[in-house]
Amino acid sequence: MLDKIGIAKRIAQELNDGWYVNLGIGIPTLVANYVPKGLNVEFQSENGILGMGAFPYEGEEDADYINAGKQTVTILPGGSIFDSATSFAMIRGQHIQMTVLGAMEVAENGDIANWKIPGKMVKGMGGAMDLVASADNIIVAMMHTNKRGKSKLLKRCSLPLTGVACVRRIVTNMAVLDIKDGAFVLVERAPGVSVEEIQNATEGKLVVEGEVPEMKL
Amino acid sequence: MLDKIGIAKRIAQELNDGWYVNLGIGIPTLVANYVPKGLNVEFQSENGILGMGAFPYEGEEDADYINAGKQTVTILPGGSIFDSATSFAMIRGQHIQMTVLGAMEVAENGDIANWKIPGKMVKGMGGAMDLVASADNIIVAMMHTNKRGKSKLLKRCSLPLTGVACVRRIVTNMAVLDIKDGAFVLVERAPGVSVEEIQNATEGKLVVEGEVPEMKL
Amino acid sequence: MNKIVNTATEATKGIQDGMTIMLGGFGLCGIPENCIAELVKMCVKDLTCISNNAGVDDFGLGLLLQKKQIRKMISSYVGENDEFERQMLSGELEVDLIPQGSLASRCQAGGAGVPAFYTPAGFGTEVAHGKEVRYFNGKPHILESALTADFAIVKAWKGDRYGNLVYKGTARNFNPLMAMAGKITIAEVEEIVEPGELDPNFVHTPGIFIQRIFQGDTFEKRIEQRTVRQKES
Amino acid sequence: MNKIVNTATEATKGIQDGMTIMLGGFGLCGIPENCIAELVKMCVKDLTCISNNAGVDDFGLGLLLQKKQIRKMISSYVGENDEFERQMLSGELEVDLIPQGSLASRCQAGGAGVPAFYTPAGFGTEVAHGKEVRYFNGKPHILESALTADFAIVKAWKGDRYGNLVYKGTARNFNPLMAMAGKITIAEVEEIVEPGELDPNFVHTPGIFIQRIFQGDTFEKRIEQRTVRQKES
Repeated sequence: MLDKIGIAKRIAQELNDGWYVNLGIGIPTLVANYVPKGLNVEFQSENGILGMGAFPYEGEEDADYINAGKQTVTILPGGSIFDSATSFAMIRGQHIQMTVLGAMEVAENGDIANWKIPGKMVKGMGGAMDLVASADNIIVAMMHTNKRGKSKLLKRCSLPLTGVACVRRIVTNMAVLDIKDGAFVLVERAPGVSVEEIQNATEGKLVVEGEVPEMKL
Repeated sequence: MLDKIGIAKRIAQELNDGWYVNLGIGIPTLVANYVPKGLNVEFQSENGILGMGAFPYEGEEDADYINAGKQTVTILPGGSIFDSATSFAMIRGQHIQMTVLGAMEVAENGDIANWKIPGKMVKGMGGAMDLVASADNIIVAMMHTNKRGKSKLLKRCSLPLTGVACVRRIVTNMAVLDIKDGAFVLVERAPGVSVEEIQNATEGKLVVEGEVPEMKL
Repeated sequence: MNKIVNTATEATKGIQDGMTIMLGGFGLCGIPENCIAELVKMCVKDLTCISNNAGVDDFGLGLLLQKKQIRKMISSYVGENDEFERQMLSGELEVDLIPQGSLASRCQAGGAGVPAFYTPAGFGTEVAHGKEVRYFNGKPHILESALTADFAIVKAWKGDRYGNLVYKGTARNFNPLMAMAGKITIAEVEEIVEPGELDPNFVHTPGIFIQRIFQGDTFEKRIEQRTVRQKES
Repeated sequence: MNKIVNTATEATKGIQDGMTIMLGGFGLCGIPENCIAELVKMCVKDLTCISNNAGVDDFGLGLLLQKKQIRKMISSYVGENDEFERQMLSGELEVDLIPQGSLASRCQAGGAGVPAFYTPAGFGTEVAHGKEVRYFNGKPHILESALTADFAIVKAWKGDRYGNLVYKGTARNFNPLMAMAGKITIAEVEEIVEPGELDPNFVHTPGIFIQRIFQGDTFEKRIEQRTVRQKES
């Protein structure tokens, strides 16, 4: 079973040299810390940064330099700043090679819900709807089940959707799964997690083909 | 009868303090030379300048600073440079208070034709179609008749249109005329030109109301 | 051209109950704090505010929400404001949540005289309700319309009397887009400079989009999430 | 990231007969002269070129027209090129003339993933033939579609190995828009600078839009209309 850092580390293995990547708030943000050595990857923050760097040193934080999570950040040499329309031109125009975001629910057809619980919680979709509607390579980072132990990989999303049939891959604390032909295809197991445990924690249709390898972190 | 400079001078009287103005190629360009003293007016060139200044001094011309007529120009303090999309955002978004352009034909309903003679001459519309489709205050600067003495103020345009029912005012070598209710309304006569002469040079419907004053230049 | 006014009071003259106001900023970054404080003082109400976020409870647009001066919010993300969520869930506040990229492009379209455009964002979601769907290259898109405002209020770093603006860092965000979309656009800046001091090649917002500009009295520039690392010794 | 290639030959690798190429520039200002010279050398033909103008007879895209390498031009104004007019009127060259603002916005839309938008430009004219007309606020608009290209070629003043670009003066024009709309975008620059030398706040084209960048050998930067005034003595 992985912790959040494990999920981030596994997602970092998806990166390729020269890619531009948008990381959502939460677990996705952690991915930036585990870029494999030798890979050049640029992180985009949809509020208007390309080439986002580490947090500033204490005392050097500047209110005018934040990321989409409203955290103070720095910008790397070779980075750039732009307005929100240009930022979403990058996203909508498919100039970003990989998008990682969290989810409350994912359905077996690739639907995703992550912005609203009717009557209870409404934070807004932020840039998520633009991201999932545009990108080919959408990776969801989330726990396999919710706090009450219920599966978050469903036949159908019960919550209002963020996007339709858009998720390509899901990395959870238990497994790596791809969306293919209306099912979750099991790609890898988290260390020490059995296929049966994953099956039990997955409400939607799970496809298991042959021997499923364990992740290497 | 006015010459080209006279037409430009008369159009310059249309300017108001604080206006942003787009001047087309030809006679309209001359208007910049006759801005009434005390008026602050900024000239936009649709290739991406606001605050266009005079021609550069000899030896100081720079190929990277041209206007929409491809002439070398300078930029004034307080000016700015932008891309073509932003430039036409200014135009389409009605941030420009006055547009002056030339025409081959104007019709009594305000139609204008100035970009093409089928089978003979095709220069293209450049920015003219965007300008006339967007602005409220379109002023046409042209000779009243063409080289063969035929009226350019017509019942209907014979050439392919640049824009429909968009011209507000026309300043020619003979007169100032407004488009109103499907007719050319005579506003002013050029010095020494009679109403009858204007009538004879105007093919479209001409409305003459009361005494028509002579221009003051 | 001289668009300089002396105070936020002068700058916001004419803003009335029931108007639609755009306000730049992302989170608390690049928000027009001086004008927001002025709007609180003016007690203007029934506002429709177009802004990516709604501030926090006690800063930014949160100040107007506290005083119930806002009738309707058009935003993309409001997760940082408890009072906002309370007013929305109770039905006191009308809310139109729209995807962030659509919000940005709708403001830009409003300023650019483009009345509507197609975007893939929001297809198949609540956002698409009542909107035209059309397929381009086999992919579904929805028709989104331009946004404009009676007043747009933006915050910039430096500006001159022509209204030319430059922004600093990510305080740029929605500001240049909203600057284009106001019938009247007000810019509050940290510093007014002489014409010519801003390099024409690197002006972010050409002055044509700005009607009034003033130097703000104070800028608190509150940080929402102060994240830092330690210097290695 | 290192997107630097050494020569125009390397930069234009992969450009083939029949492709659609966008080329920045307005008149002869800000055109990618080195790549155009290379395209002539390559003898690549049947090109569809999207460019605001078509150069003059013996410079810019005129060079490709002379060699009949262009099958179709998409432009807004071609008045400076006699050979162009001849080929067009004789029917040798297919030409799609579109309003300049629509051209700019269509390239921008192509780069921004907006497949179509409404504009008032061209309503009631030849440009509107076959296009959907829709009224917004009582005013007629036509639906214009996005433009993209197999290759976009832009010319900038300075750039770094990340592909970040800055333009000088009105040589900016269509370049930043077309830079966004190429499947592969090539930037030729007067000077390659080290990362960090370009102030991130004042980058015109963020590097994400650029796939290849090189320093041009020579820039003639020919002036089309040399207009000057005399110094008063």
